[in-house]
Amino acid sequence: MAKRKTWTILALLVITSLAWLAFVKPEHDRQKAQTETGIEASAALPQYQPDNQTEEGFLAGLRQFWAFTGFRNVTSGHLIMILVGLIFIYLAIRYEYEPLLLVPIGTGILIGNIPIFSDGGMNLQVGIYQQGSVLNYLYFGVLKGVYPPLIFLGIGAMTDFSSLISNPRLLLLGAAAQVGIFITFIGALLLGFAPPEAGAIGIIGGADGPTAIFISSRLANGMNLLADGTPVKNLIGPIAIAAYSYMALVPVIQPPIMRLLTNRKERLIRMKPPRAVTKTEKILFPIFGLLLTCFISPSALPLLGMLFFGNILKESGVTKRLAETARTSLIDIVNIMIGLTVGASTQADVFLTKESILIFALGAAAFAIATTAGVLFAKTMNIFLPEGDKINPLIGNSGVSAVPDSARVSEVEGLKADKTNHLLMHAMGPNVAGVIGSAIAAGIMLSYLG
Amino acid sequence: MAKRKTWTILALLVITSLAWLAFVKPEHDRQKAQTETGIEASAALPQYQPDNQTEEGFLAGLRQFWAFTGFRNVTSGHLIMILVGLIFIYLAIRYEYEPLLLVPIGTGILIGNIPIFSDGGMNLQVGIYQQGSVLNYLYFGVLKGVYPPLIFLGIGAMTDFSSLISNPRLLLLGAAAQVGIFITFIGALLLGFAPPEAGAIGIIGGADGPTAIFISSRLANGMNLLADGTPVKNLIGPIAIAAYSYMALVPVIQPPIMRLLTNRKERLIRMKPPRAVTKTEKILFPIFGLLLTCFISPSALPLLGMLFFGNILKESGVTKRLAETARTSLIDIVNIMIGLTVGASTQADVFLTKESILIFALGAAAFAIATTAGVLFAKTMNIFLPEGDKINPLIGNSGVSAVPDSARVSEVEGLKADKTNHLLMHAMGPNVAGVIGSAIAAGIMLSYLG
Amino acid sequence: MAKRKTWTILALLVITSLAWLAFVKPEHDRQKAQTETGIEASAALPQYQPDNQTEEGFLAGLRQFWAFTGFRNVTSGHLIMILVGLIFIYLAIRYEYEPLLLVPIGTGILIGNIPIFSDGGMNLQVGIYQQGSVLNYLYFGVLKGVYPPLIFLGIGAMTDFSSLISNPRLLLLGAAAQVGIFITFIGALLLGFAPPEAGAIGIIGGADGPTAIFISSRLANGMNLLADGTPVKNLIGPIAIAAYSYMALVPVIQPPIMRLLTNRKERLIRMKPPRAVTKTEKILFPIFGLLLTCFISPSALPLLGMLFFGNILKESGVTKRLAETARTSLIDIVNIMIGLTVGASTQADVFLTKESILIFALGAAAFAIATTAGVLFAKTMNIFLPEGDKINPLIGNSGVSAVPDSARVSEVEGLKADKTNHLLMHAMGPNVAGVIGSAIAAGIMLSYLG
Amino acid sequence: MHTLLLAGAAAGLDPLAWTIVVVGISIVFLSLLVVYFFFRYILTYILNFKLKSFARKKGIDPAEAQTARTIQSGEVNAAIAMALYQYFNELHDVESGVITIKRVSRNYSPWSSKLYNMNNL
Amino acid sequence: MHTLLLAGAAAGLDPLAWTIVVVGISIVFLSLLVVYFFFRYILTYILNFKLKSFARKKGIDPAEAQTARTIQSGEVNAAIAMALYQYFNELHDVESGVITIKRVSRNYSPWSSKLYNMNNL
Amino acid sequence: MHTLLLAGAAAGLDPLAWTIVVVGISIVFLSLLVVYFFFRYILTYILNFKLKSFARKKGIDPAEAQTARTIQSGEVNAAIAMALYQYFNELHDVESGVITIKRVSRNYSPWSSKLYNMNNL
Ligand code: NA
Ligand code: NA
Ligand code: NA
Repeated sequence: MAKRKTWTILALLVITSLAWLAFVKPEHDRQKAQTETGIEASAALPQYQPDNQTEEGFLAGLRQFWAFTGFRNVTSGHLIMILVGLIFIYLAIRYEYEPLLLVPIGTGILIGNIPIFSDGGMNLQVGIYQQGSVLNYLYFGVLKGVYPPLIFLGIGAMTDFSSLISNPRLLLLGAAAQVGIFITFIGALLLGFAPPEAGAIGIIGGADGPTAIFISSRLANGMNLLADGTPVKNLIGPIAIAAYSYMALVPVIQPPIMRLLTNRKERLIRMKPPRAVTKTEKILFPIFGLLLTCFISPSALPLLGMLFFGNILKESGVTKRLAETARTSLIDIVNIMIGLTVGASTQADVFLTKESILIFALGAAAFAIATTAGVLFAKTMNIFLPEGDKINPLIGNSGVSAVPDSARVSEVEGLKADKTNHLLMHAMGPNVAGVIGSAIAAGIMLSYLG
Repeated sequence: MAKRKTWTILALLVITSLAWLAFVKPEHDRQKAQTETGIEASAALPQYQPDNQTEEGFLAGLRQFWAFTGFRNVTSGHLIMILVGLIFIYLAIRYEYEPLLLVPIGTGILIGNIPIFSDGGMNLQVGIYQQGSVLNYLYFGVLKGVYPPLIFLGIGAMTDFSSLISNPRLLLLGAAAQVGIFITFIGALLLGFAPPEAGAIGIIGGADGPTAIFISSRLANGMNLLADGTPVKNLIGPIAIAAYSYMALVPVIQPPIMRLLTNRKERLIRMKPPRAVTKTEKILFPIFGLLLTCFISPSALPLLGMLFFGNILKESGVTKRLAETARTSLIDIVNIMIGLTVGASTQADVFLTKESILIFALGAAAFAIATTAGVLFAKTMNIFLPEGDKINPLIGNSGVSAVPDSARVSEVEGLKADKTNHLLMHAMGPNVAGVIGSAIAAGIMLSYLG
Repeated sequence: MAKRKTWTILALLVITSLAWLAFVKPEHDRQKAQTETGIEASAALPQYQPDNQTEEGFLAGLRQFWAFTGFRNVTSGHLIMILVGLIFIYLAIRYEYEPLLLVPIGTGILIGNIPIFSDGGMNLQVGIYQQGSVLNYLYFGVLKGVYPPLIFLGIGAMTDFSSLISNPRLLLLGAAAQVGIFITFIGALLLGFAPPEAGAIGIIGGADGPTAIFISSRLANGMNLLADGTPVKNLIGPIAIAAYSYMALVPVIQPPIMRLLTNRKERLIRMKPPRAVTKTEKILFPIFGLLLTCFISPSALPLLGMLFFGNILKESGVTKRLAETARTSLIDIVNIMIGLTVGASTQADVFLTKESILIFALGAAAFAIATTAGVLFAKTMNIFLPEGDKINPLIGNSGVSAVPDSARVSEVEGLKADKTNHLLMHAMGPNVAGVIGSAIAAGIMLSYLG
Repeated sequence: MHTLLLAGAAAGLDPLAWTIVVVGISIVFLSLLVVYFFFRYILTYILNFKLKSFARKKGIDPAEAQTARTIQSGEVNAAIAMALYQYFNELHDVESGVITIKRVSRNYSPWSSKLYNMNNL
Repeated sequence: MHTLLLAGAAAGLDPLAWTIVVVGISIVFLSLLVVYFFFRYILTYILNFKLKSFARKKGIDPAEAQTARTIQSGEVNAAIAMALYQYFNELHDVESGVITIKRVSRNYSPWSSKLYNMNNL
Repeated sequence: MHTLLLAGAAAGLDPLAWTIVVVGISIVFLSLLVVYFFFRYILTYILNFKLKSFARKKGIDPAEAQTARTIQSGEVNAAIAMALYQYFNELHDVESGVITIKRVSRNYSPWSSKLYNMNNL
């Protein structure tokens, strides 16, 4: 069954890629050629010409209407992206892969790839990149990095840091998995991306959608200038889509790596049950977590400040209604908006580029490296830990964050080895530590490349 | 009882109109005269003069304060509008006519017609048209057409398309009722409105508040320029108020028309119970509805895209919390804002104009025509339908949308003819089809006149 | 126990003040000196110099990173403010003093005082005063006065005016307590504040956080110009913090004053139980309250309009879902935002000034005067009231608003004198009247000084 | 603009500062007095009038009809007791800052009935 | 821009105004007709095909397999009854404007099971 | 601005790219190590100290007072069991993405009592 699912997904990915190569590339080149030869070239196409008033009445009106329909303006790029959107929705509903994200993003892709008449730069105020359109207003929150901190507020208000407090050494697993970020950064540089772009791409390895969006809105937003005066590329769309795609595919990507890197004995390790955590500790954790991490990496303040703020609202016990709203209405509204606009930002003509392909390849590598680093670091820690207090390396993968999917993977893999060995609670520790870790890494990228 | 209600409402309308003619017209003319003769004319009135420092102390202070009170700045226009606001609130509470809209709009009218000191163009940052005021910030969402799509998102998340899926031919009734839009468009042109203004006015016949606001914010917003360089008028306020007024009065307007156009035999037609609809169909409907309708009319994307997006959230079954938030907190917040600001935008000096009267007249006609078209089209369809599968023409009126009030009217009228013949479920089909239909019509208006 | 609490708080305040004098003042002076001598002076400090490329590799990178950490940029001012933030959070959790406000504000203070690298005016888009940062976007709602009216909307939707309707003379106690506003205004003028600043400071005496923020965003926002061309100071932060601090300390500040001004006989007065209030009266109160108060003071419209709008939503009975959203999700979201940003606006370098100290002193006086005025006015009214219909002066303090804490103080003090004499319901009258009263006073300030 | 009036205030104290104080306090009292009178006398008068005309229609002696002023009900006392109970027992209402007098008994009201409205169209 | 086409419309009535009307009405009908045909024929065809292939796998005679078109269920009638009941009794659903056919019986569905998904990785 | 340092990076690989990697990884570890030490040693020390002084006041031998480190409770195991149970049974908590250890037994706490606070003013 599991195998069949994996095959289904791989098949879908292969079909998409082939379709792309077959249709999109040539179409894209053709469009590019047109752009270069100027507006005259496109005048050869059958299209709406407002000045042509020779035809009269109903037929002219119908022709004008036709010029505005999607059928007249569609390209194979649009169709490919619509197919991608449908696949996202299918994966979300059929396999429940991160449905809260993939359904809005998938629908957003459909909405963003309805072909719109824009000959001669005409602005119908419909598309996400057209000034004055509703989608453009909602996209503001992505472009200016306003949505991600609000999502972190909600995540803070729903996260229980108990397992970290009771066993703080699990924090280090959350650190180890961030190695994926930095190695991907090097990889992106080697593939020719400019440093700020490479930094943003690296954060895909952090397996945190909001962090990835936040960093790319700061570093690779199409507006900043490089040292030589050329602007960075706008990679928010591809980076976000890559991050969420792989987060959704965590149950497909991680298990083989985990099995490869561990032997049966390691998979059977039982961890000590976590100790009880007092209410005071739960209140002090976000307060001092905020102060300590933000003093070290102030650039991570928008993310970590909000994360711990949300957690203070939750744990203080006197602001229940604020925490409740932060983790329900507020995060839901922002989720809807961010999913829709990130999805819609994949408009075929700006999304189907060589860069997007490279980013997807780098993203896959980043996830694999991060998982590997987490598992290997757990094994390394075991060398120094006393017998009876060892860490089951199957929770190492959880350090990438992708809350709570990667912790679920730990649980499932643990149960495969021993049906009575529940790793979920232990995996929650590195899981939330991974969120903190990648926010710190993001802060470092910002302070060097921002 | 029903009669008494009808009379009450007519009486209120007549009183309002008379009061207007008696008080507002002359007042308005006087003001206009003043404006034309310049600021000197108004200097003759008793008013606050900051330069006059001869008086001293308490009395001067009191005089200054008096200059700012509403009592000093009130005109008969303000009083008329306050009366209108009170009538709205009364109708909403007493007869529960669209209370979720009429209460906010009514209160908004009160708030928008508190007389504010604005001699010499002074900006106290209080009124909705004064830059920097809170109302002005909130009005942004109306002016830029941001609120209506968000409302459609919520409506999508609460709409069940089952009756359309089980009996898709009812879609055509939703199309027929849109005839009202186009005939009203011609009417408005004949009455001298500029084409974009006429297009926006026509949409009142669509019986969809958010659609009407969206289109008028795009076509008749006071900022676009006509071919001859003159700006279009800002008709958002009158159009929105007319649309919502008549939507509230659907239970008063539609029944007489329905009874006039049908005979007893037709009113007794029993329709086949709808078939069961599978979960898959309910998921596929919004997805393909989105693609099909938006490919035909991409300008309707902001409305239809959001409507179907909300419905996907509802029907996917894996994003329940997002759908829940979209149809509760999110739509409620937007409802409060849109009602308040649309109401407040009826500030007497910009609202009480000849145009507003004409728009109200056209709106009434639009509703009547749309209802007529829906009922007659149902009768026409019956000619071609086999015995035993006919449509009860009493659900034709529901094609105008005004969800769910017009479907309720169908139910009530059906029960009058036959106490056991429930038409509600059948009427829901054309009802939601009417929403789609008027959004498509709106898209057509935009692509021709935008 | 009560005493111990009082002492704890006083001790905390004294420690803070001493720490300030010891550390902050000199630090502040040093910084100021630096600023005056220019950028050269600061060049003497060990810091990140982007041009210095002589060092290579890891060490240089580490040095650069260090330049960005909070440890490198911290000043004693930051530490003091972090201590203040921690005290706020402690008071909120330990004593439940206005936790819904003090927890967000306290955390906001922590977030606003994470030291950020800003040498040479560099903008990392992190701090609340740095353009483009998330906090800066959220702060917009404070700066433009958008949040306070939304909070009033929610308050309106949760307030029951029954006790005012059943006993409208309690309205006058709400008026009396506003004397504190005007006397504080004089005090602030005497201490050298410019008139608009003094007006904003006076409103602290109104004991209404949102009103205080709204007025200071209009009068003392750092942007308006005085008659002599100098800009007013930006006092939003100190005024808001002072207002909320003292509102939280109402249970500490008011009781001694109340006991001082009343004798045992007065404290034992039993008030007549309030009469039943009809649904109609409850609907008419907000409608006519809105019209009457806003005609008198239209500048109070953004606050009072929204307050009564919320109440109409609540009392109309046909818009329950709107009222529910207004008093839950909507007000919670705004509460989170306003608390966070007002807290963060206390960045040490702009907050720790002589003005802040003076504002805190004036605020304490304002609260004391307002409480005194309320109690004394109740005693004055008793002179004219017939036996058996007298007012227990222990509810006079509730006129300052600080809903519902000051009403609770009335209840508690009343119970101390007579264990069976519940004053809570009676105290609710002046309590909500105080909200209206201070909004009117705010409107007056705006119309004279705006 | 009119801050001009207070230009010298920072130094001594412009008489207009005092004006603001006197006018301000007066207006606050005046406003709330107006609201007081409106609800205490005008509204009560109107509502009583309606009550009486209603009584007259029903053939009841208007003098016997309770005036709005004097309606006293056990309900309210129950409501207060309820409020206090909730207050000291920290039910959700208090925690969430909602301040209400709950009517303990909920009566049928034609206003709350959509059915009523629909069937009589 | 193309309002140019209607420049003279305010005076008489430009023929293009009529064009908008005719094209507009046609397109609205056309759009909804397309949706109609899609759901009435194409989608039903696909779903029937799936049903039949499913039946074939299970060894059932495809001819006997119910087609999507004709599935009729007591459930739906129950749902309508329920909806009407709620409507006339003003349960929360109606008040809040949610218009739903509630399936009265909720069956187990593999789609709603995360466990299913997780255990078979 | 300091992207200057990496100006040539696109071509070969500037040594500073490696610096970012090395410094970056170090700092991430360092930060989480600092948090680890703070909560593992400093906070535990403080909380133990408070526990002991509390024990001393009550006349209990501080040595016997449980240190914060070693408190073990059945509650937590119950909580884990509960969490797993919920997880595999898909209660609302899991669906909504809330990840919590629920304390199965809720004890009275003076912190949660407003009454406590009010009566002792
Ligand atoms: Na991570
Ligand atoms: Na419609
Ligand atoms: Na007050």
